[in-house]
Amino acid sequence: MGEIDNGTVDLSSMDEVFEQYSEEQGALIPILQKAQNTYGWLPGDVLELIAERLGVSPGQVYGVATFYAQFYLEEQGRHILKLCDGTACHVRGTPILVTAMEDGMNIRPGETSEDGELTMEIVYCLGSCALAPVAVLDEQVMGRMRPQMIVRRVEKHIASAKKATEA
Amino acid sequence: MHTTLPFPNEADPTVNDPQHKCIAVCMGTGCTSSQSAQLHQTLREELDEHNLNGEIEVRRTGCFGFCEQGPIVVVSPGETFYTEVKPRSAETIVEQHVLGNQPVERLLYHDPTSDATVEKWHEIGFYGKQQRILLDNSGIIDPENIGHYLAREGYQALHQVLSEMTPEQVIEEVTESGLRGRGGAGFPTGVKWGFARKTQKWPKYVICNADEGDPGAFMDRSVLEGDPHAVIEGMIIAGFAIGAQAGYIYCRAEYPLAIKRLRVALEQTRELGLLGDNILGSDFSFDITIKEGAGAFVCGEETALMASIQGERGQPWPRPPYPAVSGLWKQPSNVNNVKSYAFVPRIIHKGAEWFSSVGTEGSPGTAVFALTGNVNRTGLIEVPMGITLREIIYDVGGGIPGGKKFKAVQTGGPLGGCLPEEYLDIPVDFDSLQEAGSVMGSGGMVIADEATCMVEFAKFFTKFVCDESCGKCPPCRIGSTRMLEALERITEGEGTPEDLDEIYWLADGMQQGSLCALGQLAPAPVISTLRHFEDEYRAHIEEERCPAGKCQALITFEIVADLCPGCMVCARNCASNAISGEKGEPHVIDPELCERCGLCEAVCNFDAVIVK
Amino acid sequence: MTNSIADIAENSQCIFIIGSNTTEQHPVIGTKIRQAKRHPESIEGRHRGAKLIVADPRRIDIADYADLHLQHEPGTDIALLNGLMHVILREGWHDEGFIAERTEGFDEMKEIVEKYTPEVASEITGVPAGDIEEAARMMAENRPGTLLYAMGITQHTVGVANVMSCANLQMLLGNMGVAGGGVNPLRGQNNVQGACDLGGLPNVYSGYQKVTDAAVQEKFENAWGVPLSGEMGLTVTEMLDAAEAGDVRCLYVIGENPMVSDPDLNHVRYSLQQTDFIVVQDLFFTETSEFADVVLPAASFVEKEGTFTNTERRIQRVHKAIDAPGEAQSDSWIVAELAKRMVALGAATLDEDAPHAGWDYATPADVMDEINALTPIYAGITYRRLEEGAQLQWPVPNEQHPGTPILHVGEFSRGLGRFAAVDHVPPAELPDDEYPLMLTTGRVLYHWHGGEMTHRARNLEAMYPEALVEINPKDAHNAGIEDGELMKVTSRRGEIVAKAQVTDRVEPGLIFSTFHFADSAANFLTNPALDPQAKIPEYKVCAVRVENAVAGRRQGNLIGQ
Amino acid sequence: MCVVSVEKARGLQTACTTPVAEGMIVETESEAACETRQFVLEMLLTDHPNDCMTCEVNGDCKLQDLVYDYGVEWPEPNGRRHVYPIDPDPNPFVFIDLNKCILCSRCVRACEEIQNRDVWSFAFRGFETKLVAGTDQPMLDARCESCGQCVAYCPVGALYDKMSVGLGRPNQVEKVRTTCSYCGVGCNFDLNVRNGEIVRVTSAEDAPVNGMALCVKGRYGYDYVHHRDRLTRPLVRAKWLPDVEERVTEGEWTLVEVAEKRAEPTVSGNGAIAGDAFIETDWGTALDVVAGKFAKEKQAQGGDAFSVFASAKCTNEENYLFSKFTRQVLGTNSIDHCARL
Repeated sequence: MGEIDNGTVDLSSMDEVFEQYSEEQGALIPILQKAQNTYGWLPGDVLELIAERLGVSPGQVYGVATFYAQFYLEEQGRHILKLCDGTACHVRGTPILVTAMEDGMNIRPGETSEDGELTMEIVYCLGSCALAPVAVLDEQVMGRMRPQMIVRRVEKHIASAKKATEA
Repeated sequence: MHTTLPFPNEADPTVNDPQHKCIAVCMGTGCTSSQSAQLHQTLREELDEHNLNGEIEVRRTGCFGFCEQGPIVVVSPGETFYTEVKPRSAETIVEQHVLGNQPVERLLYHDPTSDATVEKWHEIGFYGKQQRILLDNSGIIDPENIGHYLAREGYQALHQVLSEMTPEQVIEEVTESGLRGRGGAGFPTGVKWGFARKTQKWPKYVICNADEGDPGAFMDRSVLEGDPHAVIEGMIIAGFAIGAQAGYIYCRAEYPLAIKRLRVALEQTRELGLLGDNILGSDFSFDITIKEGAGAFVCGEETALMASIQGERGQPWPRPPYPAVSGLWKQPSNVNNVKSYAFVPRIIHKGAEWFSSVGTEGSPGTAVFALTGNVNRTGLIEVPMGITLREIIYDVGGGIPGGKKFKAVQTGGPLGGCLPEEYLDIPVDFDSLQEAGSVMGSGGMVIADEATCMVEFAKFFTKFVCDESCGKCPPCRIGSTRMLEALERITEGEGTPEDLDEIYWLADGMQQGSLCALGQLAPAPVISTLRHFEDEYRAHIEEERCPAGKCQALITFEIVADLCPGCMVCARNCASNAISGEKGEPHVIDPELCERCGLCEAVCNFDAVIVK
Repeated sequence: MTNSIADIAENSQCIFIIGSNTTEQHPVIGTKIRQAKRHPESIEGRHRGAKLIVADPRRIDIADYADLHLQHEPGTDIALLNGLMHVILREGWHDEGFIAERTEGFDEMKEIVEKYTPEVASEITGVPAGDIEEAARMMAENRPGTLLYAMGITQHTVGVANVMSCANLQMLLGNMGVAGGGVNPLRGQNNVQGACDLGGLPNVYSGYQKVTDAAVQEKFENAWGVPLSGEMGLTVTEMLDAAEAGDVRCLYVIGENPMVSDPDLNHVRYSLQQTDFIVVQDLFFTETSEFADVVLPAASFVEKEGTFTNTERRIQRVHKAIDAPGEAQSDSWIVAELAKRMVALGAATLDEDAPHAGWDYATPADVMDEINALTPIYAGITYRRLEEGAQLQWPVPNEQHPGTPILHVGEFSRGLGRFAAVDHVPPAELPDDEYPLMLTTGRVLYHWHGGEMTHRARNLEAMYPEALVEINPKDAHNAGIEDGELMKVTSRRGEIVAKAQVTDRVEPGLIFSTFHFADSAANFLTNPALDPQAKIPEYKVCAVRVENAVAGRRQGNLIGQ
Repeated sequence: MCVVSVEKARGLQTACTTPVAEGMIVETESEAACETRQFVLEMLLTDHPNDCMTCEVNGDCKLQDLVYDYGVEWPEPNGRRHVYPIDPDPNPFVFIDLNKCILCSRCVRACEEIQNRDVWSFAFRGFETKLVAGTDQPMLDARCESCGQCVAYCPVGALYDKMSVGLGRPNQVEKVRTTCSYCGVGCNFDLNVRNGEIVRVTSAEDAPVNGMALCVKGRYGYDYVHHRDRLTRPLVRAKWLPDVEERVTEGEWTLVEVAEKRAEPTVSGNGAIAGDAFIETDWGTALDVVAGKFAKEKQAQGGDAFSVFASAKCTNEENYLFSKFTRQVLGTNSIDHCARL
């Protein structure tokens, strides 16, 4: 039985969210979205709090949170790389980008690197098909990616972010 | 039949003035991905520097459709069309074109098929066979400026509906136009509205399906980003027609820009009294809420979509009862696609006859496609129904790049089918595509060239369905996995002829035994490729050979010594250390060590790595 | 119960639970109430979504499902009910037609209730006045409404007045004699209803025929062939007092365990020690058996035939599934054997011509025949009908009668329904400086009564292996008690040591304990003060103090004697 | 499985949701419907363990019945299957084997719609869809109140009564309908008896009060009847018995140590049995002791010397007899029971 990792989180940040959706019917999904914006993922404590405040069962919240691809039930890397494998990107080379990342950074789709820096995931279509293949690193869209570029771009991005925090 | 809205001063007539001085910068997702926002900013700064900001407008527009060439900039008067404009080119545009009145040659579009440089927007081949009636505002107006939409006769239809028409007349007009649902199934929109109108139960809901989930499709996103008011106006009219007071737009969360533009547009309509209580002084009240999806393809299915709005797992419900009788919160609901709603104001304003004069008898109007894949000009296109696939691929799309051969066109997304060359001359409309074994779908059109392995292609779609199956019906939940396994066996060289029988059997069971379109249509890409490319399947099974050279288990890589300059890039990238050779000397791949990942082929700048 | 379980589940629009931890003590009724409350459409498609109001000093499980939880202080039920009635009268929500046609005593009742403004009621009960108003409105707007209660209402020195007060409320709303209405006591034990129905009470023969009624006495004398006493017998608590005084010399205890279930166990122990001869008949060697002279092994319910009567007066069959272990025998066999032996010894002289004098019964059906003949409310309940699947709720006056799912339809059994004017009287013992906390007692889901059975059901015991005392975090903090630590609870009568369960299910000032565990049974602490009429002890309120028990003093149950 | 053919309708319709209309022609066993059912069953079997031989519910399994009725052959094991740990949940009542779960949602609905406890739900999606308690927690942490309703509704062997594992399959037990011995609700259920032992309690759909519902005590609290503490012979204090030492020595009676808390030893240093030691005797002796003592007291004191505690746990007939015994034989009305306690 997969226990959820209940990292300690400040639950009071959710008060505002509940306030905002107090009148709205069927607000579970937007509340989960806001919670994920707040914490970066959905800790077990937060799921239980949402269940309690919405008067639904924890199971329903968990069922919804695991149904939708958007929600993370595990802590994510500091940086997130999304590789689009929509049809257009697929025929234009996303699989080879995955290979390049696997070989170059030793990370597989759906995984977070051991140092917690990077999470890589495959997504279906970001709607930027004309720029295929597309990768999104944090918020930054990178079109027409090539295998030799992607590893470099990701490494550079992580390194400069590290430098910025250290400074 | 011309009516005046109660706020004539809000309209900004400059959008209709060909002499208006304007630099239009595309701010669709495609172009913003290529830094068009910075470009817009730089252009403003450049103009500032020359004190021209009051004289020349820098306009943020929606998608021009030619996303591949983005960022797109159009300078007016004159509609000079610039492509792939980098922020650093802003200075040149301002100094050379605006001040010097001299088009910037190097930024103009160079047509690879005709080898000519094209200056004007509408002279580009990409637009030649297009007929933009749904996208007629995209690229022209600033989608965040309601004044632009109003100047383009926006909300005239709504005004007309509220002041002159009964709900029944609206439904009749839409029915008359022959508009068929653009979400894929092609059900007549007017008839659907009629059902929802007939149900005597309130409240009722108008729902816009903007959960564009097909991989390789972005039509709805572009419409929402480029012309959000058209969708909103269509929804309000639908609300009036069926007797609803509330609407929902269910939009993919992956489309943050579309959501932002919708929010801005909704705010503006509320301010002008076009949404809310007593719209335009009538006794009709209506408002719209945006619901963001959370990443589930199945929520594009209307009942799953409603379950998701209710905050539940996006699992479809059985129909009947249909949404028109019992939908969202068990109330009568009308679900249409983004494009269907966006067509409505145009149909009301210009008349059913005008609309049905475009396209074919069975499928009036235009079709919007996201043309992508192995084609020269990719992007968003709008063509009249009845155009042939060949015209789309070769005239609009400019053919197959790299001198490769066309192999198949895939329409309808993961629930559609693949058509080979012999179908290129069929007309594109709901019925013809279905007859040919594919579907219109929501508008994804992906071109595959000869280097595409059709078995692998089918496997890709099946994998997608496996990932996106909601898990409710065993035929889809388990059947899609078994289908994927059969395809995996084939691509790994372990397939048997019986696997093909199993695929047909699984396809039939999934189609019969699944509740929703996802399960029912999921086998379509496999079955259509199997039907049209059986030879390729058999080559995998009987000869253990992948004719397209894609399936790793069935190919080997070699380096052509004559072409290899010994640059060492492949050796550096090879994770299994299978490539050896001295710098400056041709390299060699050790087939024993090679894992056939294909990275060497992808990184080689000299095409020296080949597949055997 | 005046109404039946299914009727409440399907028809009540407002369910008012007071003094019943329904989901733990009558779990299946609790389930049905949750269904009635939660589902806008029941599974069969009827309109549901009943309102649910729970009045209980603790935040019990079903309170989580309620529209409104009135957390009143223990022993203030009358004040709460009078407050509700005050609002109903003030707003004119009472059922005037029903009151005029079917009841008497309204004016006297009204006079008392008038004093209980929501503010006055709030002052006594601790329930916000606004909640009292809201509850009254909910009851008025959602009719028919039902009222359910259990020991939380009866186990007080004002138990009878509490019950009458409940009846007042339901008559005021016109909720009597209708589907979905009624005053419904939930009976605690599987056959407590049957034991009462069949004469297991000191004041009545079977079917509530009074021992003091000469005609009744004559009827039974003729039937049993022996002169009978016309005086009321002793109640359980009186028996122990009489034993202590030496008046009662022999106790015959059948399937009961007063050494766990009676109040003030130190007193019970003393009384039993004083008794000359005690016979205990049970499945197990119980705490009471310690004091027995003879212990007789009885058969369990799976080892015999018979009938049980449930809380809604429904008579149902019990079937034998297996043989009793060893030489254990059914209680009916044992008592019949004793009777025959005593008659043989000349202890009773029976008129052999009397139709029901003898003790030769071949089967329980033979006993039921005798019950049919002598008990009007059971007259039509025969094994033949039960085996055929008839669903019978008494009264069933003859063999053609279909049974009575709802009582008091059209007319009360006494004619007019009587409003009783009842005033709030505080519990017999309230907290003071020496004993500053209030103790209330009850039960938990996994155990049942004295625990003779559930402690020996291995997984029930595993789920709840030791006594826990619920205490509010504030009080726990004050007493230096952490969750899970042993705490000592002391009253004027004794002390127990048990693990603390620190929880906000109880308010500050109140602690809760069960009596399921003999070693730390709450009944060492409880007050034996009785309701003057029903002779029911005040289990629900007594004054105690708590302290952190020194580690290692687990067996502290008898220290305070 | 609920699909049927409706004339003129496109494809198969779900029988449970399609409203009946005037003139509608429905075929429940049409070729298309049967083929689809066969397909669904075969799909389920591709991800189901083939272990009916050892399965608890063999012979009482809806999946098994349907597979048999529709003549489905067991498919070749070929492809991915779920491998879940068997009985991973620490609760003592519900045995879980998700490998057998067909995701029919009956347990989810039983818990949500009938029990209103919402313990079960589905998590994840597609082939990964999985039945979970709460947020994939142990059941008891997910507010489970151990009513066993989910087990009662499970059509296969995915949820089963843990206490009954290995003790008898449906065709090996005799079912005896009875009424519960705990609270006053009066639930009916079936005792499952095998070789003179209660091995399981199962719901009886036609139970008038409770239907399929039971609580934890009713469903899982039956094993006390087999507890080793059960009394099997009458016990009498030595002081009431003649010739105790002799008959104990002869083995006719037995000295027992049931009273653990007794202060003094039951046997003194010289081997004499103490007067308050309990002796396990025969019925005749015990009944004679009681009847004799009662008769003597009645003669001396009259009926007022007696008080009888009747029992709310005994049957109606027994309580009637207690009442009759008290009043007719002992000559007093002092009979009461713990109705008030």
